[in-house]
Amino acid sequence: MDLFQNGLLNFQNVYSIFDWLLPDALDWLAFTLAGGLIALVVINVMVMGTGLYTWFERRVIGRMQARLGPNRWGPYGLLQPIADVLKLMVKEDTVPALADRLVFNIAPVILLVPALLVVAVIPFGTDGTGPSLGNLNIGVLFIIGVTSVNTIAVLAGGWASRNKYAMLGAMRGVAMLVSYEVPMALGLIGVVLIANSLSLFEVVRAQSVPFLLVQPLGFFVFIASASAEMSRTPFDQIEAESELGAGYHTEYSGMKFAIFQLAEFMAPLVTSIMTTVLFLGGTNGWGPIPGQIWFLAKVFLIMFTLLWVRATWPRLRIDQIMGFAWKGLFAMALINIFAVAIEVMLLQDQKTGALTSSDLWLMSVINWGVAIVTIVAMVKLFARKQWERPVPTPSPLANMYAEAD
Amino acid sequence: MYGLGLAKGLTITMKNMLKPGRMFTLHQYPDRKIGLIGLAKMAGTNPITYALKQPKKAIRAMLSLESVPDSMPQHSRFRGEEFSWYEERCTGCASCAKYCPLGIIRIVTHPSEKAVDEGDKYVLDVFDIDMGRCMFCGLCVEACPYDALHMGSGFEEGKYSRRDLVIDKQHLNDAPKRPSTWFRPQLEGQGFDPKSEEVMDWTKAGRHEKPSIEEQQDRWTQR
Amino acid sequence: MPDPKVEPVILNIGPQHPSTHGVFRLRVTFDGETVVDVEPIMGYLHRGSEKLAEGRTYVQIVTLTDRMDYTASMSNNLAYVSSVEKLAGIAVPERAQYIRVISAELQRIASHLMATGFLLNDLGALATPLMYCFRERERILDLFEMLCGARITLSYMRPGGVLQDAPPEFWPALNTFIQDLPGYLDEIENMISDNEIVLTRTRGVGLLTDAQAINGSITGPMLRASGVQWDLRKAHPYEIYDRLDFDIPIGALGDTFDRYMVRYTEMRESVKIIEQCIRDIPEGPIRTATPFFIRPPVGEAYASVESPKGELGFYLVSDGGISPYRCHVRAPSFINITTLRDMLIGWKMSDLIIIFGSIDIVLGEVDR
Amino acid sequence: MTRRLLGSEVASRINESVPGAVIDSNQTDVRITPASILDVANFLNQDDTLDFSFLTSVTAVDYIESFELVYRLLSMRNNHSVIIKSRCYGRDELAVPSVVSIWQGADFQEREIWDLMGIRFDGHPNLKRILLWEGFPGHPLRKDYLGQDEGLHRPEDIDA
Repeated sequence: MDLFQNGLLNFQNVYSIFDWLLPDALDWLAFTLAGGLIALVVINVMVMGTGLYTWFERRVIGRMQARLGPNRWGPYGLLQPIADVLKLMVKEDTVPALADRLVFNIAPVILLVPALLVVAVIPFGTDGTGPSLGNLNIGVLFIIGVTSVNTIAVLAGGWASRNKYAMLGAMRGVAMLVSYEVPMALGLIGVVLIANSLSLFEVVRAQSVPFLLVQPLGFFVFIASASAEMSRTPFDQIEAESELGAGYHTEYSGMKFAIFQLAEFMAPLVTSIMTTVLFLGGTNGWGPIPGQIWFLAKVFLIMFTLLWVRATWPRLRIDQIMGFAWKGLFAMALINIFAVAIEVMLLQDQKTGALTSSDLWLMSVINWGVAIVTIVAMVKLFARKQWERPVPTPSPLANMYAEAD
Repeated sequence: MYGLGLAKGLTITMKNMLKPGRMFTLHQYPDRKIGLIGLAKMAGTNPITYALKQPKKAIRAMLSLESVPDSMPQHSRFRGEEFSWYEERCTGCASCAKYCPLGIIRIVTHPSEKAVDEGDKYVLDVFDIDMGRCMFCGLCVEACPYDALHMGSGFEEGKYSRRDLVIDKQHLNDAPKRPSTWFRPQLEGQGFDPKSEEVMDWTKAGRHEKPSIEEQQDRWTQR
Repeated sequence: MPDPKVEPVILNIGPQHPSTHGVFRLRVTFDGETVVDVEPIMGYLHRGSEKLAEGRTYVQIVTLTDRMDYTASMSNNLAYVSSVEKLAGIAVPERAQYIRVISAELQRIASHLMATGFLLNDLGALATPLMYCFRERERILDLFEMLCGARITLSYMRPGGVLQDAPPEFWPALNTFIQDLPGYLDEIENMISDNEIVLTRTRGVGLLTDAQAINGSITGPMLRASGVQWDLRKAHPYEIYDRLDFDIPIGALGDTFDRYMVRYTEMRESVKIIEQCIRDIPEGPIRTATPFFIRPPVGEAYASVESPKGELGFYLVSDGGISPYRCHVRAPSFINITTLRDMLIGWKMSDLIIIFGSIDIVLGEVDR
Repeated sequence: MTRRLLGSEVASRINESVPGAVIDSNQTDVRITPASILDVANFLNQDDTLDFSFLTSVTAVDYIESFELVYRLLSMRNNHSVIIKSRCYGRDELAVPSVVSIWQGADFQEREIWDLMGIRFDGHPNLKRILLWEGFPGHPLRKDYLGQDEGLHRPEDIDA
């Protein structure tokens, strides 16, 4: 049983309804209306989902910090996101006097749009159908291309508000986001190699064994660089509260700040959706439970780990983050691609190029070994001697027990 | 090494999340959200009978829309705001005004017609405390030889203009007398709880015997 | 191509900033992210306490001392009150000394919890360790509320002893707190001390050698973190510290991590001290009778105490009147930032925040 | 305990190396001439038996006809301390050599004394006001400083 097998929101069905309604000459109008309707539904789901996510994050982090989290507005504080948005709407929308007005106003939108675009290609339906706009056969490439747009938004926001703290945040942001594009893309090559195609539907179909088990190194590289892309702990140097106040969006208030926050809290939602599709096998799941419930459960799992990490770990310094990207993740991604490529070449049966799940299990065993060896080698290579703690010896310059002679 | 320290950190946050009992210093003030079990316990019955008796309240409680007034736990020695002042005990000697570091107690008296041995030397015209500038250090209460002035035990005396913060004799007289037991061991001895409803009468508020001349001299001058 | 005109950025990490622990301003010249020059600017919280003290009687100044280091008002009272007792020659009964030591050590735990919590907050750990530290600190403030009715500005001590004896329910509450605290301290320490990110961020950052520290008159955890084993409770024991056995933790390199670790181990030592005090506190009076307006003989006295921030001393000069002729405060936070400039130059902006956070100053004491 | 050295004992040592510096010395402290502060400080810091490597605090007290500077020194290695005092007479244009070159800890304290008491320290790297702003008239901690002490509250505030 599957909700979206040929359910309501499949693009063909919606298009055929509009096509039946309108005269044949206006099929272009039917096409746009169908696309527009699905886009409307998807955007609303994402925005409401982000509202729910903010409530979920504040409640969970509250509980982790031995406090309650929002519980005043609505049942269990569920109306808190709506209360926040209303507050921000009512707040005065100040623009700094020397600000570069045009860029200042566009920055929040640039940040929000890519997060929404990524959802367009996500295969929600099981085995290849679903409400997404198109069965894009270069889905992975589209995702990589779209997620790199937020660098411009960070720079625009930081530069336009003419504030030294925002400028520092923007400069850090550009350096970090650009240099984490590379490991993110390389992390996905392993997935594409095994799925033997760029389309996300193929990737989901090829995941008889979730790619997380098959290539742990690739998963680690992707998750680390994705959390750096959306500047979450331990890489949130862009809006480091303790140093830069609020980083690039220090000068924003009112609705512009609301859009920035919306984009910032949509990013973890989108990242966990991407990770479920690419590494956990989007809607595959055994048992009577429909594919979509599996999908939501996996998204929930990834979101919870991102929250958990955000509540516990401190920040790295900006040059340590850059070092980790180029020396750490970059090398791990290459090793992962190398290992997966050899395995695929050997195990793939020649004609169809498909990999049976037994091959995948064999690959996962090898890859887990490779992952552990690489991590141990990395730590041995880069662990500075700072981590041991020398035994303190009292300095000779002071002796508080010296009694009168 | 190898991220084990990071993993240990994660287990600690998870442990704190799974143990709600660790929020022991958390008080929801002024009202506390309460669930069905809490309401039932307050009503003294078990949840099911309570839900049958009052379905509307039970559903609201399950949706956590129900809240119960809650007060901050305070020790009886809390140096609160509303001063308890007994005009019967106050002789207008103004030791409190002299001893206050900020000098914000204003006392105006005129000698009364009655003679000294009838026990009435001064009549108080003005006794006001500028609570806007008071820091509640309690030195005035410490200095009062006749235990007429006591610290209050509440902290909800906010006003909208500084002029209302200057409390005068009239306000002090008709405020309910629930003195805090700060620097008043005799009140602590009687087990008086300022948060309860009972009001302290002026006779029981202080040490009965008048401080002897030596004790007063000992307090004020170096003999 | 003429070399492009490169200009250093002058940034005001100003009086209004999330992690300057109060109204402290650092005028920093940056070359990109690295600090080139630092000029600390202070005085935004200067209330002229020393001038005010000359206009108040000896007991009224106790309320003034609470507001100096508002995170450790018990130690401020203790320092001031011992200076007045030395000046006027007032004896303090046994029980009062024990209660003073218990409350001073409780205040040290509260102040160190606050310092550790805010240091982790500056490191970016999104207030989780801060909330755990403040949860413990709340319990200490409740204990103080039992003792003297206030939580932060206590003014609990008077020349000649303590204002009021502890209520009967104070001792069981103190016992449960002392039993629980080491457990929660281990938990917070597990979360932080071997955390790789904390180690990479704080190990070897903001170094201060022992010679530099001594030359810069640094006292307190900062001095001990540089390896110099100097603590007034052992070097110049006051109250009843000579009867107690506890040891003084020191650091190995004098970097940010050592400063954090010294404060942490000191909290455990304070728990040991409080246990010993609870065990052998005698019965008896808690205050020697002193007149309201003390008139000490003409002369001067200096008494210093090991406050959580360092050596806090009061220098009182009396001309025989009811208020001191001169009341100088040797404020540890004010002197501990003398070497701030040498410690900061060369480090990045994120390190600047943690090094400054690890010094743990309170602006009420810096500006007085 | 931190042993307080006898004033006379330290005075004799100082006289050997810096003749004419000591004015008199009593049980607790040593009084020296303002001009010789730098040399005495140098000697006390360098000498290896006294070894006063730690400057606890520098204070100034305004005794109307003269200002008294109090240097409190401490040797951490042998755990003993001494108080060095010096008086400079007159009310304005007071100048005393600065000891920052010997103990860096004196830096902020001397700036504070200049800011609040008005005693100038020659040889101080950047002698500026530390607690008050540059244009502040006068030095508040002086006994003859009568600030513009209008009441904490102007009358019109009360009826606000």
